[in-house]
Amino acid sequence: MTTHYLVLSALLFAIGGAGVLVRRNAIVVFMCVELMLNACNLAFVTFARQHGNLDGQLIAFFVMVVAAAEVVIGLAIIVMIFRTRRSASVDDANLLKY
Amino acid sequence: MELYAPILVLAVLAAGFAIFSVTIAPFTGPRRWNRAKLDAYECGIEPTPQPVGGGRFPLKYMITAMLFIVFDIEIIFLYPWAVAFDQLGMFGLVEMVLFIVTVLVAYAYVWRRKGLDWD
Amino acid sequence: MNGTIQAPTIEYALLSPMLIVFGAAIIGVLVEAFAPRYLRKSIHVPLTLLALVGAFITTILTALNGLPDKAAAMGAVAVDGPSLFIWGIILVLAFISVLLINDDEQFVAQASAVPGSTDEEEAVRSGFAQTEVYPLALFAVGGMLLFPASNDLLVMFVALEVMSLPLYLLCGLARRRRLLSQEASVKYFLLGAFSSAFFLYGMALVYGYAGSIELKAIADSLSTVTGQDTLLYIGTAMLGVGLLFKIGAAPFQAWKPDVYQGAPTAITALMASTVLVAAFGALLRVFWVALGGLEWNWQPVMWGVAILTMIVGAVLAITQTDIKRMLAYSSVAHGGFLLTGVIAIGTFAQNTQALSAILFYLAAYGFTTVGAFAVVTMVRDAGGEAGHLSRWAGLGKRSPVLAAIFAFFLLAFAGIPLTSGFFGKYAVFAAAVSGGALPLVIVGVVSSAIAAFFYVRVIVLMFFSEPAADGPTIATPTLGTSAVVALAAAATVVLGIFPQPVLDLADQAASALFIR
Amino acid sequence: MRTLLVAADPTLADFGKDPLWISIIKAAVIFIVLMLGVLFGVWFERKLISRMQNRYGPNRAGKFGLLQSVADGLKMGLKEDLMPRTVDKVIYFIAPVVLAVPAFLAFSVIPMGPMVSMFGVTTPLQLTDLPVAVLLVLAMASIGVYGIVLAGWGSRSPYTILGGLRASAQVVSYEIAMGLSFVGVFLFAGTLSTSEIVSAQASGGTFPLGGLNIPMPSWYMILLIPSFLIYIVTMLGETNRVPFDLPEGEGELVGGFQTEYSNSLKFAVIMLAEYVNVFVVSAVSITLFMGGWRAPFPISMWDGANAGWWPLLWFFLKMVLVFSFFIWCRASLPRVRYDQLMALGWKILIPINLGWILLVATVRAMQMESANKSLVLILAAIVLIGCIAIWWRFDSVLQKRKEEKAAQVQAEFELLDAEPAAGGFPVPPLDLPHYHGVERKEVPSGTN
Amino acid sequence: MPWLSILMAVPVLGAVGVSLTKSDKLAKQLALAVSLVVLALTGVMAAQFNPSSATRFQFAEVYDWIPRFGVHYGVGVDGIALVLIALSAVLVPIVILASWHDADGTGAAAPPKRSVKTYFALLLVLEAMMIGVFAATDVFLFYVFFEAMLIPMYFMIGSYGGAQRSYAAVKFLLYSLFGGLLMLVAVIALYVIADKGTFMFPELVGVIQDPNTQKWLFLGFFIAFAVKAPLWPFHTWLPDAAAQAPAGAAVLLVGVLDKVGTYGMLRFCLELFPDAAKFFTPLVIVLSVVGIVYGAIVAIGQTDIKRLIAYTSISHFGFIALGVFAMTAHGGAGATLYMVNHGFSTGALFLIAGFLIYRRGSSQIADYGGVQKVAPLLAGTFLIAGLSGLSLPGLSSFVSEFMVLLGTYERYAVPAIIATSGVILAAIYILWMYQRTMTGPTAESVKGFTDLNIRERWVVAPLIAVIIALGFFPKPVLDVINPAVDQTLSNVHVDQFTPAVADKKGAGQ
Repeated sequence: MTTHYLVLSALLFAIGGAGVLVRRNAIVVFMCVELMLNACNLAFVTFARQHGNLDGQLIAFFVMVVAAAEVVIGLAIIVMIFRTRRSASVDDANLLKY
Repeated sequence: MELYAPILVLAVLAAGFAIFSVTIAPFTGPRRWNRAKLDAYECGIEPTPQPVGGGRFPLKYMITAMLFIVFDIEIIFLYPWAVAFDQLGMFGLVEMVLFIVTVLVAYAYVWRRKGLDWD
Repeated sequence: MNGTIQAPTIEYALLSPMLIVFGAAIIGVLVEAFAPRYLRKSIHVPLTLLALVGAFITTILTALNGLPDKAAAMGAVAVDGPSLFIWGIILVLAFISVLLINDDEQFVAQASAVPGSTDEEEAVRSGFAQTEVYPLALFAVGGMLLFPASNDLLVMFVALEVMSLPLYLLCGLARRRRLLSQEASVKYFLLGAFSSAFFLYGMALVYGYAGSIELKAIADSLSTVTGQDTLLYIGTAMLGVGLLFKIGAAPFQAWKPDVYQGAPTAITALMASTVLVAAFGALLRVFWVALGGLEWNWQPVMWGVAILTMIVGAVLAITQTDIKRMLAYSSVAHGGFLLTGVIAIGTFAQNTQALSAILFYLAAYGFTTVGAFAVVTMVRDAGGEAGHLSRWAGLGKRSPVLAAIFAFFLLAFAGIPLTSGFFGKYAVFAAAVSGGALPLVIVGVVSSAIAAFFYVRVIVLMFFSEPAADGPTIATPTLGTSAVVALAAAATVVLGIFPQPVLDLADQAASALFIR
Repeated sequence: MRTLLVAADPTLADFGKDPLWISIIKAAVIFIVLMLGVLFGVWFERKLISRMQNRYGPNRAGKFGLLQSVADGLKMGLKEDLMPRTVDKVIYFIAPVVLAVPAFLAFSVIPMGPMVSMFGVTTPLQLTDLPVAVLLVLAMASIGVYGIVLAGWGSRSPYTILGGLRASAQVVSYEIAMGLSFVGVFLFAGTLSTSEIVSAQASGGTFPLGGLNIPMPSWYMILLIPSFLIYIVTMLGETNRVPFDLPEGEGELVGGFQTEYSNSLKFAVIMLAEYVNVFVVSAVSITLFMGGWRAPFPISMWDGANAGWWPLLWFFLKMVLVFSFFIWCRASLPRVRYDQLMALGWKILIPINLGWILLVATVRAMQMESANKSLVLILAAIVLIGCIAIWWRFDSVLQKRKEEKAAQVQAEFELLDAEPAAGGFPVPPLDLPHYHGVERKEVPSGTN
Repeated sequence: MPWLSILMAVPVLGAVGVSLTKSDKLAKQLALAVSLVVLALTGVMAAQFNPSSATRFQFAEVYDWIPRFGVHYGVGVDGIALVLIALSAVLVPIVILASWHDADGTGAAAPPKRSVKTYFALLLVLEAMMIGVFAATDVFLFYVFFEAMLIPMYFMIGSYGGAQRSYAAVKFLLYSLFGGLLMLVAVIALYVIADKGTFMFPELVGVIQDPNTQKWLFLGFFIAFAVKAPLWPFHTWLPDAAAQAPAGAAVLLVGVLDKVGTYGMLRFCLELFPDAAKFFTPLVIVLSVVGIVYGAIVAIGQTDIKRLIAYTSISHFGFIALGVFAMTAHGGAGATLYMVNHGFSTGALFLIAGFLIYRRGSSQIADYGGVQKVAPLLAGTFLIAGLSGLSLPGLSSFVSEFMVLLGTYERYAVPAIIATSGVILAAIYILWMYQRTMTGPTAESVKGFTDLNIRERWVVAPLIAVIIALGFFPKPVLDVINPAVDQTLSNVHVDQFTPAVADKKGAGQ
């Protein structure tokens, strides 16, 4: 029964991961990461139901908090570099090569 | 699950109605073609071209969104605490005071940094 | 759900070091909010230092009062020997790094001002400084304290983020070469978030397997739960990815050189020393306490990772032309050496030996690193620090003392006897050998020979080649910076000649291993 | 009688038992009631507001113009449906739906009466109830925001985008205050399920002060006045009603986010959604603060008042009252400036709210026999002193700021007068260099 | 009285003093004084040494250093160590005197002026470490000195050497470091496997029984030593290092540092892993014989004086290793004696070559010719040193080389015979070099040469004296060495050794 949810979460996670790896726009990459976090939440809640204990749901709360904090900081950073570069493409970020 | 089923029923009704009326809208009314009607309305002046994706808008809104997230999270924690307050007792009070004070500190910081000013 | 909840209890005394640090950080935020600009720095610096000292003292007091036999805060935080030792290291290193941070020259005047814009000029001219650095650093340190001490995965995850997020920001605050710095922070952030997502999913899977996220419960479940092994293995792997990323073990080392180069050097010093310590604490906890019973499954992988890390770190370092990148790769290599200790798990005695070895290594390495980066901050160019190795040519002539100290640090990195690095390496390798990882040690030795090459190359550059005409100037160090260098050098010497006391301390800390 | 009352009070356990057809009936009824409610609401608003302004208001279509809104609806259906070239078609279509559906859904957890027997099935007068019912309401409210943003975004015109952004910013800002204002209620009710909150307002219990037990009012609107007042304000803000109807501020933004939705059925849906939202927030205010479907004080003397179908009456009466309050505001209040709006939401409602929550919690804690009073008092003292200290410092700063601002404005006007041509109000001659105001000195953040 | 500790402490303190002095001149004088003090102390200590006493390590001191690792500060000397310590003690003052101007930047092709103080301070530190490495009776302590020694030498070559100095320095350091790290693994493994909880050498002797383990550990140690005492094919760093180093440093490098390798073989490889040593003997013998011949032949082909001398040393180290692994009383004693003699004779060669180069500014043989006309004394001493190098009877090397060959012949006839060819080749390269540089028509560039001045005479005199003395009367040294060698061999249980088989083995290679 709960397997479907797990599969879904796995899919979401995979999609997010793929997105991080292939997409070029920092914001999109960043959203993919958030997608991965939410996939984790789904998995947590599903497992919580499987095990019949609430830990999973509780964790989901904390994950949301952390995700929120990450969003705040991440957007701050990306906006910062965007204002300097006028572009949010991670490919343009190539100063750090040896 | 049973608790949620009725909501679903209502959702079907509402969605059905909304979609229906949105879709029939073009057909109920008459058609009188006119270039001006197809432009976005800007009090009669030539509409300013909008970049694809809506272009960029003031950072201010983003900051508001961020603040909203932060406080919404705080609320997430306040509700369970409030519900279970009687069982948690002193512990709950102390911890929540610490929590709220912390949030208030951040809040004061934002305030002083003009994070809350719109001009 | 409506069952009555038992109000939990928290041992505030045991957690006091963390509480002090976090409290100070919050006060710092208030200072930012309300103190007038010209006062802030003069409030922040003492506040931060005092907080760290206070936390250190409480740590020692806790250690003196004897270790508790069970985890604190409803089993969420394990305040045991290793934790306390690691706390000690982190706090001391953080203290030193803060002395380094104290040197204004490094941080942007106003982060929000676009580089090269008039705002920036104005900000610089009116002598602003982004004093948020101090609270941020304190928050990061608090996270570092919690990270290795966390006794369940959730707390560990939260700590991981509390530790990382401020660092992401701090990386972007360099005063000079701001584009590099901002880029570093973006890269660090994206990769860091990516890896923590992996950690989280691994956590989810392990939770799915064990039905709990407490390390102890997971350890117990290994024997009871059956038929879910796939979950467990994948989960373990993903947890590993998350943790190894923080350590910068290959193949997850990509961020290290970029971030180390881009970040303000003081912050690099903070990261390079303390984060490694904290991350190893956490790694040990997860893989020894929770997954110790799974040893036979993760050990082979760890072997691979360790070997790869050592080789990659050593080999890539050779190709570097920037001093900070080189140090970054060297820290990758050192991470590999430490991993050999992590693998050397076995009997109780064996574990204690390995653990204390790792702890000692971390201490030794941390001091040397901070010192090395402190020296880097002093070698300045027109455009800021003279990162490129060629600019370091003939430094031995310009300022023999500085060059000599730096050479000494490098020798310590290379593990030449009579430096702290040697005993660190020796302890870990000895533990590994007695743990039956002899091949690993041989690889380690070979790669440290390779590593020696590029350390030596820098020394050659500094001493045996003629200084460039327009060579970098040696900034007359601030009191703080010189203190840092002096402290680090002293630590390196003392640990190199008379390591016994620290070794004893590490032994005591490791004697009881981790509490479960 | 008490016992009967309690028996009649539905609790969470009573839900989820209905057979499907009952649920369908309930849902349909709610849906229809809301639709009719909108028709009635539009007419009632126009009528009442015009009476307040000494006008007749609609009085042609049907008796008292009762059919006016029906006529309007038909008219909208027969209008031409314009769709500018530039719009993003999909979003443009979806937006009204996204706006409307959640509005209806939020109503599904509103309790309208006790257990009654409906076609032989005893069931509460409430579509359903959840352990987290109130969260559902909030969730729906915030999903509605998407509708606004999408509408503004999809129609690709500066006005709509600005309107959409403003609307969303405003709604989220007020949502926080709203959410916080509920906390007090939960502290007392100890649950998030609406039906149980209502039953919790059955009797106020007593407050032991000194020796004697003072009977407490049963409605939270009295017990938690600050929460209630804050909720009232946020309720207005949340639904973009006067005085907070910035998003469609005709003055600056034409029609705000709905500018491009010409007067057709699409617009009808949007408008419908807005009214339903108004009903939802009023229903929530009734449920959480005004004892829900329970009869108000004098009537509640009569025992039968809270049993059977009667409560429906009380509920809708309260609805009408609250709705008229909306209209009253609209008739009497001017629209606030946007910065004032945000300032009110962020700088006044939220801090007061948090402070109030702490206060309530402290009082509750004091009541607990297990409580360690001294600790509570110490905590309270610390927090209080801290807040006062900060506020005192703060206030001085704000004062300084105000003076600076005033000085600047003063300077600007002097400069204006100094410029002879610029005096030529209302329209300066075109050749005059365009006036942008004196470039004001940037006060670097945090300086005093 | 803790002689050895004092011997180590004095130079270290001296080094500190030197680095604190204000003027260069003062620094030099102080350094010289210190080294002489060390020499005197060594003499006194040597006088008190009792060769025939039962206790093997005399003047022993043992203190816990790092109990956690079972590491002690353990020092003590037997005959072998004593003579080597004496060797270094003697050489250092001479070297200091010889390299009086090396760092001044005067002289024809000398590198630009460097810090004089540093140079002499490094010299003294090096001396302390050399004494320490020979005196260490704790394997770990030995290793620590063994590695730490590299650093001062590295800086001496790198900052005060010739044109290619930094290349040579790095090569030297990395080779030795690599060997050292392999040894570190072996050291750790030794500790773990022995499981004695201590590193004290006496307690570790004969602990490792399992032959297989022995072999691996042996290799770990042996490679390190083979790199150190450049044994073919690990020798490639030596010519560069020796050629680029300033003459003084070269003397210490070839004369003493490399001895640590052969000393290590004799002391550790043999005694700790006797069976493995026996197992590997044929291999080592072959390597040393090849080294002898190869070194000699390549030396003949050299055009650079210093490189030539370096290659001769490679050949000589072949002899020493041969003697060590012959595992006969004569072989061992001869090898030990050879270490001493080689130190003096090669030292002399390097120093005098150094004087030549200091005058002419080039180390190319082709740039010289007919020196003996303008500087007879210089040429004469050079000849004596050279003859000692080719082990002319009556000069010191002869005795030791003869003993080595004799000792080897007792077990391995064929290698001994082949090795003998090394002697002939030696005659060729020494004499041919002498002929090319000193005899013949005086080259233009050599015209202005002054003969040895007072300082240089003071440098050369003692060396020549020692060479001749040991050539005629090596007995006192041998008396000190022999008991120690016998002790060593008894620990190796050579008696269980069957020459016939080994002979076949040796011949078969």
